Amino acid sequence: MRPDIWSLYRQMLRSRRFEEAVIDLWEEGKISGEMHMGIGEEAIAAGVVDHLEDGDAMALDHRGTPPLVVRGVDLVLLLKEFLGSRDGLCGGMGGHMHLFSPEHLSASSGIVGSAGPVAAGFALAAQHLRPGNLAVAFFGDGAMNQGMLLESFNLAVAWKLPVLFVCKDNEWAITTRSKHVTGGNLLDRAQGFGMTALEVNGTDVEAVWEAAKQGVERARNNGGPTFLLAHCIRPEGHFLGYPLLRKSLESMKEMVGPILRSLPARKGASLGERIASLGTIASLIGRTVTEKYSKRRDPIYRVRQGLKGEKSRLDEIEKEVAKEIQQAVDIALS
Amino acid sequence: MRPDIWSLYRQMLRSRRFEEAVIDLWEEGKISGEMHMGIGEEAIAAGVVDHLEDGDAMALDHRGTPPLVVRGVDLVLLLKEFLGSRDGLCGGMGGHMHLFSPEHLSASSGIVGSAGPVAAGFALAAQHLRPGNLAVAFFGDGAMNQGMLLESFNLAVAWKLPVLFVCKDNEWAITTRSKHVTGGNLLDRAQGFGMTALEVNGTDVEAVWEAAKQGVERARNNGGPTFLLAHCIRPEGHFLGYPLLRKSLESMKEMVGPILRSLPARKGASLGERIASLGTIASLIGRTVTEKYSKRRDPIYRVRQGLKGEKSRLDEIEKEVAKEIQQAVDIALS
Amino acid sequence: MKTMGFADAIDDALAQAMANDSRIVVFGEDVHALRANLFVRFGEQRVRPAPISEAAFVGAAVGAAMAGLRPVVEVMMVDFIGVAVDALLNHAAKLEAFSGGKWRVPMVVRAPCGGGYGDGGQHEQSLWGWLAHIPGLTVVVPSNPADAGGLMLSAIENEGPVVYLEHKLLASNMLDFLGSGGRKTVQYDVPAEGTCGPVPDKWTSVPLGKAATLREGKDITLVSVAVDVHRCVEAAAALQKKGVSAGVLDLRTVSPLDKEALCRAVSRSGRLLVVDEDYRDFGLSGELAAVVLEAGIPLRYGRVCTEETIPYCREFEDQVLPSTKRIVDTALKLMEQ
Amino acid sequence: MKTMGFADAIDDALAQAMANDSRIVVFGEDVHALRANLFVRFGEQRVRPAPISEAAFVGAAVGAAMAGLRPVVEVMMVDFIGVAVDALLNHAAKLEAFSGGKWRVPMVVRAPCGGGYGDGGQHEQSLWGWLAHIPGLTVVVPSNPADAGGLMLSAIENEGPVVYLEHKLLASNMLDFLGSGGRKTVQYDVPAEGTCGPVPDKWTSVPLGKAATLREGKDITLVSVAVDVHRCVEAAAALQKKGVSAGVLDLRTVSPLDKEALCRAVSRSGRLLVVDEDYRDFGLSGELAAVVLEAGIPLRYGRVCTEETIPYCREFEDQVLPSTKRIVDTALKLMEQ
Ligand SMILES: Cc1ncc(C[n+]2csc(CCOP(=O)(O)OP(=O)(O)O)c2C)c(N)n1
Ligand SMILES: Cc1ncc(C[n+]2csc(CCOP(=O)(O)OP(=O)(O)O)c2C)c(N)n1
Ligand SMILES: [Mg+2]
Ligand SMILES: [Mg+2]
Repeated sequence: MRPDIWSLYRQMLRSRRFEEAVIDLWEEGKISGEMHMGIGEEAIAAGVVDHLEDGDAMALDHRGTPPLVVRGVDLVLLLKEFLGSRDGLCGGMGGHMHLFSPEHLSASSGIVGSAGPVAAGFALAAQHLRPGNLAVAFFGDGAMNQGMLLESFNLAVAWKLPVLFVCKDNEWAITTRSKHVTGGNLLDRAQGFGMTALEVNGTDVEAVWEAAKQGVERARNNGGPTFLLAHCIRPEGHFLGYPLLRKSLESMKEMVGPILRSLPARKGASLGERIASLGTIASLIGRTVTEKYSKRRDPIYRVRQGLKGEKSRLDEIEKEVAKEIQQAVDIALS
Repeated sequence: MRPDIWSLYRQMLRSRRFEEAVIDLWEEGKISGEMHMGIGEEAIAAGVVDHLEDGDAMALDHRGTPPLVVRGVDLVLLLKEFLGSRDGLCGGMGGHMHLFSPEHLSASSGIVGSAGPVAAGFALAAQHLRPGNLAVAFFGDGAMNQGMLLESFNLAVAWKLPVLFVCKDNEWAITTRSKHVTGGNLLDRAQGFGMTALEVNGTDVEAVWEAAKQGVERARNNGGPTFLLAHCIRPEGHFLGYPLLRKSLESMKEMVGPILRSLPARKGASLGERIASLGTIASLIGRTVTEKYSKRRDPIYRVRQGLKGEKSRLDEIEKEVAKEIQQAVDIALS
Repeated sequence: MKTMGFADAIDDALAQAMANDSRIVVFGEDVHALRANLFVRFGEQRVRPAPISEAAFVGAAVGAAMAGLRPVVEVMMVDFIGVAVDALLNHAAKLEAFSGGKWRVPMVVRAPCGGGYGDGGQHEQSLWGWLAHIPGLTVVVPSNPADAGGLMLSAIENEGPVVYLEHKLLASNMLDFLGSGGRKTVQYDVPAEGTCGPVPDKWTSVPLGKAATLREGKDITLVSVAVDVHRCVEAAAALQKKGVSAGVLDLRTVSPLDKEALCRAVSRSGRLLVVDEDYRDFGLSGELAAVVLEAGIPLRYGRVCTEETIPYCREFEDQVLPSTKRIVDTALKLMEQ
Repeated sequence: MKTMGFADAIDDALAQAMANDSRIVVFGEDVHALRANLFVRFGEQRVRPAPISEAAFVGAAVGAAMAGLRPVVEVMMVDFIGVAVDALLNHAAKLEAFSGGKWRVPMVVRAPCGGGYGDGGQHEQSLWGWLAHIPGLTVVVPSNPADAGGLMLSAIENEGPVVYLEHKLLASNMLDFLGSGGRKTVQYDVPAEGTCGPVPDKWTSVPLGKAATLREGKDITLVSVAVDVHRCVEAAAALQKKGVSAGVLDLRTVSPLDKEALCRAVSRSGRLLVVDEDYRDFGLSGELAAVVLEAGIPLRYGRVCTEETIPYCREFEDQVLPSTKRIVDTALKLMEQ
């Protein structure tokens, strides 16, 4: 069986347009908290979630929007939750970092790494109550250093739990380059727990779909967990209003001022070390900015390139999705 | 440079005789708490600790006695601490699971896995204050499933910390066979964090010494951490008074009674599953008992076999060590 | 009515519940041995030994409970909850609120607690007040076999997360396993009524949040949980001889507190003495003072608690943990006010 | 005297200490960015970014402190201490006792805390009372720049473990980072005196365990820490207009408590109103009631605290967190008693 690129594309686009609407609402001050975008991860969400059925569960991290949109959670309920409204998905109590949909057995958490244990628990319940169902855990590369996630890998292998562990590797943990604080490589790390591990280009939705298929089938057939390492990008920075992406000059001044003052300060590290630190910060900012403006690894751009020939159909989907999102926003705000 | 088998043997014997004295005191009711023996691990303690110098640190688990004995901690202070005496190593406050010797930068903890983070901290201090010094972490195979230990592997690699992680693999976690709850193999697991990993027969003191040497040298030369997997045995069971090793009949009855009662109880698992559970328990008991009485993998027996030819010297060391321990006991009890 | 040990009562009530509800599963380290009877009767699928990964398997209990199971997850000692408490603090306890009340977490965390057998400061803590600080957690601490079984049933039936703490001085299997190790050469100050007592032939739930008045008193009210409930009863008898009428209240549930029972007793006696094996500061003992004051009841107040890290040495340990003597002395001081 | 922001004051005092003592190291997630000025001045060796492994690096801080360093370890938010609290509960806090007093752990855990900017229940907790329950931990919670810098110095100089909590509504960099994100379209109820104020030209330590009397009052004493100290001052002014003389006590250190200052104030006013952004039950508010009662001081008592999981919705959040209005209302009720 082959992936249906058109429906995958539609799902990716729904997620993208939804989150773009969220950006506007956030700018208007209608959304509080740390608003983490899933922009750049749409191919992973679409390629994985497309395989899920009734009774399957999802444990999400702080970027839970795309999987929930793709899974079919009501967009108005989602938006209203983001807006903190009484009739939002969680009555305004959870917000965008704590999204819960019992019908979809989907739960998110703002605690890095917690998706692993929760997914293991979802899978344990499936093993007892819903054989053939599975649980997916979505988390980032930074979470790969969180003990409870590592423990959950072992637990899933030892108990042969139907889990698909999906690591969305954007190479960042907030302002930290993951490779700078992470030993070895993540594929070996997962394999080290005796788990089958697959690596895929997370901006290629068809590749993700194919890889996820293997893991999902293994889980459904009582074959135990699978680790899926999906490489992606983080064009919007860690969250909206990310300092390293601020356009305004004064905010840049605010950031740079104290740094420059401490450069010549008496006592401290050698000038060499200080320059090195400055270099580190500069390169982080540079990398963040280029990542925002490079289309190259945008999963949606990539699909469009592949479907260039079918412009009219692309436009049609574009229109339909835009309409769907606009309607959701209108209702949510009314 | 080659290991001095005679001094290694003497250290192993000191630890063995010391712990045998502890067994007697425990039987007499003079020691409380969960008394965990290091009997069976002497080759690991001797082979690793022999490489340590002033300024090197040790983070120990609940079987901390052998490394401290080998490191040269005053035996009387140790014994008095076990006895809970006011002038014990820690004033009777810590006891045998919480042994602390600042002079030897040695600390133990009863929290499984905590030796990893603490050793990482010791190593960080060495990196800043005592370049060339290192920290050793001793822990068991069961601890390899504890998140904080796994995190500390990554931290040590990422920060290039001078740590030697020593896993004393006796294949047990209390009554649990580790392989039953552990995915993959421990060497791959450690390597998965980008750490050099070595495997050694932990009952062969010379092999341990050679392997430890590599790790210690790497650490001293700013080469980062090393993982050493040392296989050993647990002849005394998890701790003294271990139920699976009780000789007394009534205690066996106590254990077996409820089990047999629940075998035919109405409602529950299929008879097949119940028999399987019984089988599991039986095999655990069997394994525990055979392990106690098989000399084959006793590290001290092994050295003696190798040195058979030099009986008189062996006897001499035997006498000297017996005398040393007896004196320590006499003083501690006086 | 039959008589049963404290630990047997818990497992017996658990077995009854498991026989009637296949959604109830037990997992934790060494449960195949610690709960051998359940392991044999219900098989390895439902009584599952776990790796030493408390953060993962307590977190998994949260997910399992969300997805339809009713897990009874064992932490070998409450002291070890430190490595797994995020699953309670930020997940189990918060999920109902986060989901706007749509999703609940019917799980039980079962953990031995308490000291008095020389196991040292990392293995003898109580921590019930510490855990009760977290909104959304129910914390149960029984003091006798009948309550132990009945409260286990209500813990399992509860739709929210429950921390069920069993005191190791009352659970004879635990005390034998961790303390005496089959030795006849060691003694512990074990309260007989707590370790063995009458239990119903068929278990029925003991309501959460209801204290038990073990003794009425018009001069002073002694309030406690677990082992110290029995120390209080002993102290009350001693005080009687000195002409002091002391009442004893067994909270049974630390959270939610039975505020009525507490206020009723204290408004009558005018004096509250809290006996708490958990740490003194910022815990149960202070909360009880606040509850009575909030009710506008004037009172004289004292507390006998654990004030520092518990020493290994049996002699020091006895001085640090609450004792009948300390209760009596403090009560008499309070009487002078 | 110059004026400085709350967050700048902390980093400035830290920089002064680091310049004078090379044993002081800072590590935690993203410290190269969050403490960019320290990172540039002292270099990556001493200001070291960490993986998201709180259990390992807080545990490593314990070992580092034991072996001669003076680590200031950062946990990005106190809410996340849940994954690392074993290092405090069973190690940092217990080591001095375990070693018979021979070994101490001079470490500082620095963590932003508190809410009021719509970050939800897993990111706005206070937990100072929860941590203070553990014997052996010092817990510091400053309410203004001068105290923030001075208490950071004493935290670093302290020979035992200190949890240093900086409120995110006072630390403008944190509030900008987590809350407004550079937006002009959002407002927060930020107490001006807390976020910016006079500081000494050279930092000197503010003693641990000493409260600050911000206002004398003969009718009622309002006691609090951090942001709510300023709410209390506001409330006291409002109460003044209603003819109620309210004193305000800023504890500054939650543990050890300044019992004298507390008892002195309450014995004078006869009324204690605790305002605590941490959870109400089994925490700071109850402890203060117990301390006053233990001193034999009769009092009327009330508390305004966070009673449940903090909601995401700004409107609900404002109702759940303590507010000037709730303080005034509760104070007036107390006056009627
Ligand atoms: C236990 C814990 N520690 C720290 C944080 C703060 N934090 C939130 S997101 C984040 C980075 C996570 O990186 P990654 O897992 O790669 O996800 P990404 O944001 O890159 O998608 C951190 C450190 C947290 N929420 N929980
Ligand atoms: C965090 C934690 N969980 C559980 C325990 C209880 N416990 C003590 S020793 C032990 C088994 C440890 O196994 P291993 O690490 O292999 O060491 P061994 O006893 O086999 O030498 C367990 C589960 C503990 N002390 N700490
Ligand atoms: Mg990432
Ligand atoms: Mg082992």
